[in-house]
Order: sequence, then structure tokens, then C-alpha cells
Amino acid sequence: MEAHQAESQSPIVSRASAKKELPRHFRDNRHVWVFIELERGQVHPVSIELLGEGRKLADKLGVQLAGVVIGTAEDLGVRSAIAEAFAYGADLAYLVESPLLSDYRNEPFTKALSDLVILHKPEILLLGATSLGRDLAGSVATTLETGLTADCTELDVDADGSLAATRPTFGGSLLCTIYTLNSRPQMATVRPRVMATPKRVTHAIGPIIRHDLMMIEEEIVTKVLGFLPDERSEKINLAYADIVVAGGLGIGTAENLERVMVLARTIGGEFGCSRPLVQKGWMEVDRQIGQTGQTIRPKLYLAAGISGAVQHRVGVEGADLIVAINTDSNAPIFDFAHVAVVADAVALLPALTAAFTRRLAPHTNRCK
Amino acid sequence: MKGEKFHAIVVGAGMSGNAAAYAMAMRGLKVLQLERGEYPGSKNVQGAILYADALEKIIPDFRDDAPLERHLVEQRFWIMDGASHTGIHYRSDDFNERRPNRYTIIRAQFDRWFSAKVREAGCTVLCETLATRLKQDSRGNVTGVYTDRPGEAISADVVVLAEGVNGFLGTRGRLRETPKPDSVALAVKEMHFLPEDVIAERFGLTADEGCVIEAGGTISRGVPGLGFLYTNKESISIGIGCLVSGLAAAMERPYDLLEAFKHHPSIRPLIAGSEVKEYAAHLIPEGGFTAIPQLFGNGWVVVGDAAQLNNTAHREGSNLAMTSGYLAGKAIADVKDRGGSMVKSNLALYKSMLDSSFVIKDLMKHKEMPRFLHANSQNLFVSYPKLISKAAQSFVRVDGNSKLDKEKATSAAFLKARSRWGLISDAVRLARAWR
Amino acid sequence: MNIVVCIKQVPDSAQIRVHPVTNTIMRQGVPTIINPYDLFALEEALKLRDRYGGKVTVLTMGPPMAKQALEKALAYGADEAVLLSDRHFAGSDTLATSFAISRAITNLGLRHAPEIVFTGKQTIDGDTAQVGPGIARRLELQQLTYVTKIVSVDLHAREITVERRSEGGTQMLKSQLPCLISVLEGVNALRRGSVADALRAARAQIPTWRAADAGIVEIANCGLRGSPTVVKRVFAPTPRAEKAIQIKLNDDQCGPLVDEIIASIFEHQPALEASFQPNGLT
Amino acid sequence: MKAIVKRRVEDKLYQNRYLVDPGRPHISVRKHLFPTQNLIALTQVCPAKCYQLNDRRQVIIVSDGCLECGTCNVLCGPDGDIEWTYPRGGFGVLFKFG
Repeated sequence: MEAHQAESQSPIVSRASAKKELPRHFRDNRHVWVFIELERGQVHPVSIELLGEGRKLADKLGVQLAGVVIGTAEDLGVRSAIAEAFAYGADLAYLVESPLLSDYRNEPFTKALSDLVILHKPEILLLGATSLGRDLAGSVATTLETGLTADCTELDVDADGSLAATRPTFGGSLLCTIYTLNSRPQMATVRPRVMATPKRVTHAIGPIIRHDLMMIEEEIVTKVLGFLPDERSEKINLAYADIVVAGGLGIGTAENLERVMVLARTIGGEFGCSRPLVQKGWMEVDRQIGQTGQTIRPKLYLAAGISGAVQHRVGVEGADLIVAINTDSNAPIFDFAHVAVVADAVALLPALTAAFTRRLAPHTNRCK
Repeated sequence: MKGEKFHAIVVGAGMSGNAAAYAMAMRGLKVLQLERGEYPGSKNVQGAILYADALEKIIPDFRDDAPLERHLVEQRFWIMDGASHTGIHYRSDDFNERRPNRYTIIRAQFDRWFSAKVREAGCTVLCETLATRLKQDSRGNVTGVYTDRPGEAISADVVVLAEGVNGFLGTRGRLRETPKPDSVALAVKEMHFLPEDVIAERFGLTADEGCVIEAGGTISRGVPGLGFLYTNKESISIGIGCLVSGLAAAMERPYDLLEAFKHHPSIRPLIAGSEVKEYAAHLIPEGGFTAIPQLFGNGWVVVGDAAQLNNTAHREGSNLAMTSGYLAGKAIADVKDRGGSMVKSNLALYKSMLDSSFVIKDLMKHKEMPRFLHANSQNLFVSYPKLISKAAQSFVRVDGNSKLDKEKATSAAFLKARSRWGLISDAVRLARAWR
Repeated sequence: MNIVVCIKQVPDSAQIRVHPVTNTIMRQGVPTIINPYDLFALEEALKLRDRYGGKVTVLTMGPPMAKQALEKALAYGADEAVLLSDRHFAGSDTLATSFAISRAITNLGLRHAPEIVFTGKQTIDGDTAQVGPGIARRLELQQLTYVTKIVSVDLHAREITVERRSEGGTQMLKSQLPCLISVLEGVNALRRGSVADALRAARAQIPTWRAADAGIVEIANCGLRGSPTVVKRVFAPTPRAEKAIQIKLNDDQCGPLVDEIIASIFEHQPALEASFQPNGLT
Repeated sequence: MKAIVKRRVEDKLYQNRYLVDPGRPHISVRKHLFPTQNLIALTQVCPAKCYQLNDRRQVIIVSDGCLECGTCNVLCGPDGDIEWTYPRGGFGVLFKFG
């Protein structure tokens, strides 16, 4: 790291306008990388969303997009990961294969990814903000002593080619744009369902650059004893539901939440709630939608009695259609809802359920 | 740490608790203070006005670093009916003195400052600790306090009950009764935030001058009550307090009264465009002198709201609380210095100090006021306000009627409403309650 | 056991309001609290100490005011506390923060290096979850994040078995001490400190370490200058341009209103109607 | 009149800072078939609207949001209609201003 010119303890603001002169040895970092995460042999949807985003950034920079796959050769997932990378716009793929990489462990994955980056010098490295992605990104960024911005809601490239990563701050009340000034790669993680899923591109498989993992099992301290998949029958996957119905404080009591669940079931959606309800113990934390809960991007989001504080807004803004029901015509949720219904949700929900049932009845021609 | 013993335990970190703890710690006593809130002030609610005169006796240089909002230069008394207010305003440049007499404060910030002083004086302060029960020996003498934390009771020679109007420990230890519905008022209050200059503009204030509005009338819908509006630096505290017995009898909702008060044509423009950031509620002792419980006993004394020390006529509370706390602390330290034990006879010193101070004198003077307000609530809070506002309007409005006719109509209205005898008896009883 | 728990004093973000007109943060009345996720880490550490003996030291990096957070941690039952506070730390991003904290932990453990360093899952103001991994990497601790349960600890063999949350399930790992553990929320319930704990906390003289006291010489790695990332712009989310379709409840019965809502939904999203398949009406 | 909007008490309470002590409500209403007049008054007088009538016209309490003013204790404590205490230390309402 080139020594910075001795500056007095400058306040944050002036530092922000500090010139971005990249130290020499970072000047030849090029290309955009996306880490393809595998979840039990399946490519995690967030990686596909990042390939879409990465393609956009690469085109703006006029560089290549690479998919990075880390895993074991005999795992079919690895094969499909590479195919998916090219199917969603990658120009090339890096593959680190080793039997040590069958289950996710921090040490071998960090070494594999860090060595690749040191060798091939990307300028931008994107990972999904999953529990795996966050665990890995943190240790890789520290190993490389580079900048890492978490949970980005928007990625763009400035005229001078530096990555402008925008993320929520102050608990989601505001957004801030963060730059990685004098180090490369510029790392960022993005939450699932924040970026749009790109269209598949029937793209010929491009070049695959393989590397071995410079590690032996004895060097790795942590062993995986086993893995217990979530056997809960219907796993709460709020993040990927097409339809979500959520209740907020305007629902009044825990009992009234039943009306939210009934409507959700009637229209084949998931149900959730805003943070205060989890704090009151009316719903479990997996049902919480918002900054500190799940980010959702459903086709239809129905908010009943939710005021729509910024912390909640950040988690739902991606929905295609937001229908908000609240008695307070000045509720903040009406600032970003598509359809604003000024009424009491508790009374309206049963009526809505009935109406939907009538409307859907002809489709399902099931007798009542 | 087997049952550590203290000279004194103070229950509560409000005005009276902090004053008592400070007084004793400054005299070198080993003092422990228990506060059930997350920090001193997180459970305290008040209008809130600070009376410098009382605090100067305890911390003379408090103005150097205490968090004060505005010093008061204007007091407005209003009598309100549905659409109007008739008032007396007193504003004087004298109040722009070097050591101003009254300030508006924000309790969460002020109590935290006061508690820091108490800690500096050497008192140990435990927050997030609820005192659940008094430790009493077989003869009922108080020897310590149980808390809701694991571990045994904490012992002390004397316990200072500064626990607020509800007197949770005092009533459980049968040292006093739960306050009666007709001797406490429920005040509900909101904090409205506005830019500093907007507040200054709306009340004609410069720098950190402050203004207070206190209003009675139809806003409490016949229940004995008082609306208030205090100007802080960049916020306005606005609320309304009504006698609990009155509210219960009239089945009135306090938050509806507050909304109506906020929407009153005389009030609405003053808080227009504000951002509300908190809604609080608190009981205010209204019983006056007759409601004061036993103030001391073997191993304990009662101070502040817990002793119902609140002057309803002048709406003063924090000065009585601070003074009673300070005097209790002083008395305990004096008894200790002359080697006395914390028995009832010695602790009587606290009561005698209190009697000779303004605290009891003022309360004695107005001891009939609560009953007077309570007995005549319909007249005082409904009929008179309407009569007065009609009289004022007729006096002001120019409509071609002769002044003589107008005066005749006004006096006719008063006579019709209260009859000659009623008017005279009201005046006499008011004077007697005030004397 | 020598256990270190890293905590942070953060603004209570649930109380943060953006001024509707000026879009600036309304600072008044936003109290500071211990980062809620850190309390689960503290409880986990206290449980280990109760079982295996030793001491729990709580460490935080922040302004002098952060001492209040340490006082509260002591009141819950922690044994010792250290505040890391220095003008040079101002403006640190996660990389610079993990550098300073790692040095302080090394300094803490000169006589007896800590077996476990605990952190919360993430902070509610930073939300990056990067400082834990940063510390683990710098102190070469085994990195065990999103831990839901400490199954067993064998001090002689210096082994630890944990369960951690990972995508789609729970991983069981066997690892070695020393390690860094970030604890998932909801795995335990914080205890109430005893009277003795509260008294000890109220009287504790909490040391404040400046950079030098923490054994930090390379000031260039701290604060703004040690931070590769920098915040360039802070702004409020822009409200949606076109106003929402307002549907007012004219009279009390919901009938017409409901049909209007459904109509506007299907008109806005025609494809939706097809995808409505009530899944097994229970 | 955007300036001051008629706001329901739930909206007022939402502004407050409150730490729920899950599973440990600090006030309970004694079982009764027919509520006393004072208990019924609580459904109107309680500033946080914690008391409501259930469908069998009995008075029930949801103590979340309680402002700990003590009005219910003053009206119904002495004759035992309710069991009244403060929340545990550090829980309940936490006034930012007070």
C-alpha cells in the first residue's frame, strides 16, 4: 500500500473527496468476478442475480465477466454451476476443485478464492450475502486487505471505472454510496432477491481456467461432522415467495394475525410481519420482513396495518406490486405503495379473503 | 459480598431521590441508589419546569453544565371554551437575569445529568433494578430492601422512599395507602419537535427565552383538569392532566382530550407542522396537604411525589420534590453525625425541617383548594369558562349594541347561571381556599 | 478459560426517524444501546465461564460514552471490561476496526491467550458481519460464524464442537481452540445480573486504552487512513414518483371497496390471476 | 390539515421506545364474570388503551405499551380487581424525553 501523504486528522467529508489514485500494483486489476455459490448441489439463485448485475458492470467497464466455482469434481453441482455461469452471461469461468471443498469450510474456501484473486487480479468481486457468502467475504477481504461493502442494494460504475456500491445505513433510514479507494479487488455482497434475475443466454461454454487447492486435509483444523437440512415441511421461504401478505401493528392483537394467515393461504402466498410484531413475540423471527429480517421481491405484496417505516421499506421495495392497507392516510408506506387503501385492515382482510375465494372459485371449481 | 450494608438506600432516581442521594453522599455517607429504569430519567415524566431556587441550594453552579432547554420569561394563564381563550399573560424582561429563576427541561436528559453528579459525590447507583419489597424486622422496622435481581436483600440503616406517586414499596410495606382516585390527576403528554427558530417565532422569543401556557376550561369536559404547553429548545411539550376520579366518572379518554386540546383553534397554530416523537402519561399528586402520608418511621422516610408533596394551586412539584429529598438527606446526615440511630424519634427532624420550609407552608395555605376544585368542577370548568368567554367577546365585539346593554346582558347571564347567592358563595369559597 | 466478548454501542435504530421535509436524520432522542445481537454472544460466554471457570472480558471500540455499554455488560455478570478509544480510530471501516480490535485482544491475552473470542452476528447500524471474520483472520482463530449451539468443549484436547446455521440447514463442526464464534440471535436468553454483579459494575474502574496501550504502533492501519472503503454520499430513499392509487373507504361496509382493490390488483398485474392457486385450503 | 392529523392511540404508542419482557406481563386482571364499574372505566381511562372488553364483555389486559402511570392501580388496586406491579428492571416503557 503506497504510503499516504501525511495528512492531519482530516474530517470524514474531505477524506471522501480524496483523489482515487490507485497504487501501481493495483492498476492492472481487471474484469468482474462473481462467486457462484452452491447450496447442496444447486446454484443459489443469488449467484444468478449477481451474474446479471456483473454483466451490466462488465459491459460498462468494457471488461469480461467471470464466474468463480469452488467445489469437488465429482459433485454434479460444480458441472451445473459452470454451465449456469455461461448461461447467464459469463465470458469465462474459474474452477478450483478439490475433495477438501465438498462441504463449505471457511479455511479451504478462503484460501481457494484468495489465491485465485492474487493470481488473476480481478477489479470487482461480487458474492451473495448469504450466511456462506458473508462468512467467506469477510475473511477473503481481510486476507487481501481490501474494501468490502455488505448488503448492497445498488451497484454502478463511475466514469473513472470505480465501483459505486449503495447500501442502507442507520438501520435502513438512509442509503449511502461507498467506494473502495486505494485497493483492489472492490468487493461487495448483495442480498438475495435484491437484484433482478437476468434472462438466460444460450451462450457457448467459454474457457474454464482450473486451479488446484494448495492445501491438504491435515492443514485444515475444522472438520464437518454432519449436516442436518431443514426438515421443516414447508420451509419459510419468504425471500422467494411470489405472493406475500404481512401484518403490522395496525392489526392490533395477536389473534387478528390469523386473518393475515388465512388470506395468505387463500391466495397461495407466504405470510410475514413487520419487526414490532416479532419484538412482541406474536410471530417468529423468520417471518420478519425488512432491514433486519427477510428481503422479499414478490409479484404481489399485501401490507395490512403496516406503517411502512424505512426499515420495513428497504425489505419490500423490490415487490412488483405493493398494496398497502392502513387507517392513517399519512402512513409512510403510502409513499412507496402502488395501491393505497385507507381503511382498517382488521375489518378488510376477511372481506378480501372472501372476495378472492369467490374470484378464484371458478378456477378451482371446488364446491364450498 | 455477603449482604453488604449501607448507611442509606434511596429508592428511585427522580428529582427527590437524586437530591436525597446527593445530600447524603456529599456528607460522606455510604449511599446506594436503586433505579428501575434503563437509565435515570427513563421512567420519569414531567411537564417539565425546573425551579432554579430549589436546585441552587443543592448544586449552586448547576447552570454551568446542566442540560437546560429555555429560561421562562412569559407565563400565560388561559380560560378556554370550545373556540376561544381568555387569558392573563405575564412577561417580564426581568426574567432575562444573570441567574434565571425557572427553566423548561427534558427529564430524561436532566435526570441523567443529575445522576452523574450523584455518582461523582460518591453514591453507588444501580440501574435496571426494581426494588420489590421492604425488608422489615418482626416489629415492622425497615432494615433494607429486596430487589428483582438474584441475590439476597440489601441492608441499610435507613431507606429513603423516593419511588414516585404510586408508592409501590410504601403501600406493600403498609407504610401508607394507595393514592385515592380523587387525590391524583392523570396527565398525558406528547413531545412535538419543531425547528428552534419556528418556536421562537411563534411565541415571540429570542435566544433561549421560554414561554409557558397553562389553560383550564371546557377542554377537560367538566373534569377538574389543566392543559399545559411548555416551550423547549427545539420541541414543545403539550399535554393535559385530569383528576382520575373525574375521568372515570365521565368515562373520558385522556388521549381524546389531548387530541381535542391540540386541535383547539388557539393551540393548533402553535404546534402546526410538528413531528411527534413520544407519548407519555404520569400521575400527579393533587390531594394537597390532607393527602400527605406518614413521612417517617423506624428506618425509613418518604420524599417527593411518594409523599404527595405537590402544590396543585401553583402547579409546582419538582421544587417540592427536590427540597423534600434534600432535607431528608440533610436530616439523616445530621442524625448520623451526632451518632443517633435511624429510629422514628430521630427521623422526626426531617419532618420539622419540612414544616419550617415553604413546602408545608404552601401546602397548608392551599389545603382546601383540591376539595374546592373538586366540588365545583361543573361550574369552574364548564359554566364559568363559557360565561367568561362570552363576556369577553361581547366586550370586544362591536355590533352597534350600547355598552350598557352589553354589560347588562353579561351580568344577566352570570346571574342566570349562578344566581346572586351562587356567585357570592363561589367568590367567598375561592378566596378561603386561596388564603 | 479466558473468554473475550466484543460488543458495540449503537444507536437504537428502531428509534431513528428521517425528517419528512429535510430528509436528515432526527438525532434527538435516539438513545444508544448495546448492539442487541451482542447480548446473545455475552450470554453464551457467561454460560461457558459458569461451566468451565475462568473469566469473561468485554471489549468495545468507540467514543468515551461507550463505557456505559461496558458497565451494563459487567452488570450482566462479565468479569472485566476494556474500552478501546482513540482519536485515530475515528472513521474506521470494518478492516481498520478488526485490525485495532485484534491488537487489543492480543494485548489482553499476553498472560493467557483467550480460548474463544465471541461476537454478535452483526451490528444493527453497520450490518456488515465483517469484523468477526476480520478478527479471526488476523489472530488466526478458527472462524465459526452463525453458531446456534456450543455442543461441547474439551479444554485438554483444546477441541470444540458447535452447530452453525448455513444455507438450507444446520452444519455440525468439530474445530479447535482458539476460535472466534459469532452467535446467531435467539439461541439463548440473557440472564439478569445478581445484586453483587450490579454493585461490582457500578463501582468498576473501566480502563480506556488508547492506540499505544493496545499495542498498536501502525497508526496508518487505523481510522480513516487504514480504511479502504469510504462513504461518499448519504441520502434518503427517493419516494416513488407516481402517487399510489388512493382507494378510500367511503361507507363502512367493505363489499365494493374489496372488489375495487382486487380489480386494481389484476389490472396492474394480469399475469397474477393465473398464478393464484390456493395451496390446500386448510 | 396535514399539520396535525387525528392519530389513534396505537400510532402514538408506536413512537415510544418499549422493551417487552416476553412471557412476563406485569399487570393481570383478576378473573371475573361481570366487571366492576372501575374495571370498565379502565377501558376508557387507561392512556395506553391496554384494557379492552372481550366478546364476553369481561375486561382483559394486553400490557404491551403500558406507560406505567398507575391509574389502573389507583382505581382497581385496593379492592383487588387487578394485580399491579412494575415491569422487571430495564423492561417496559423507556422514555427518550419524559
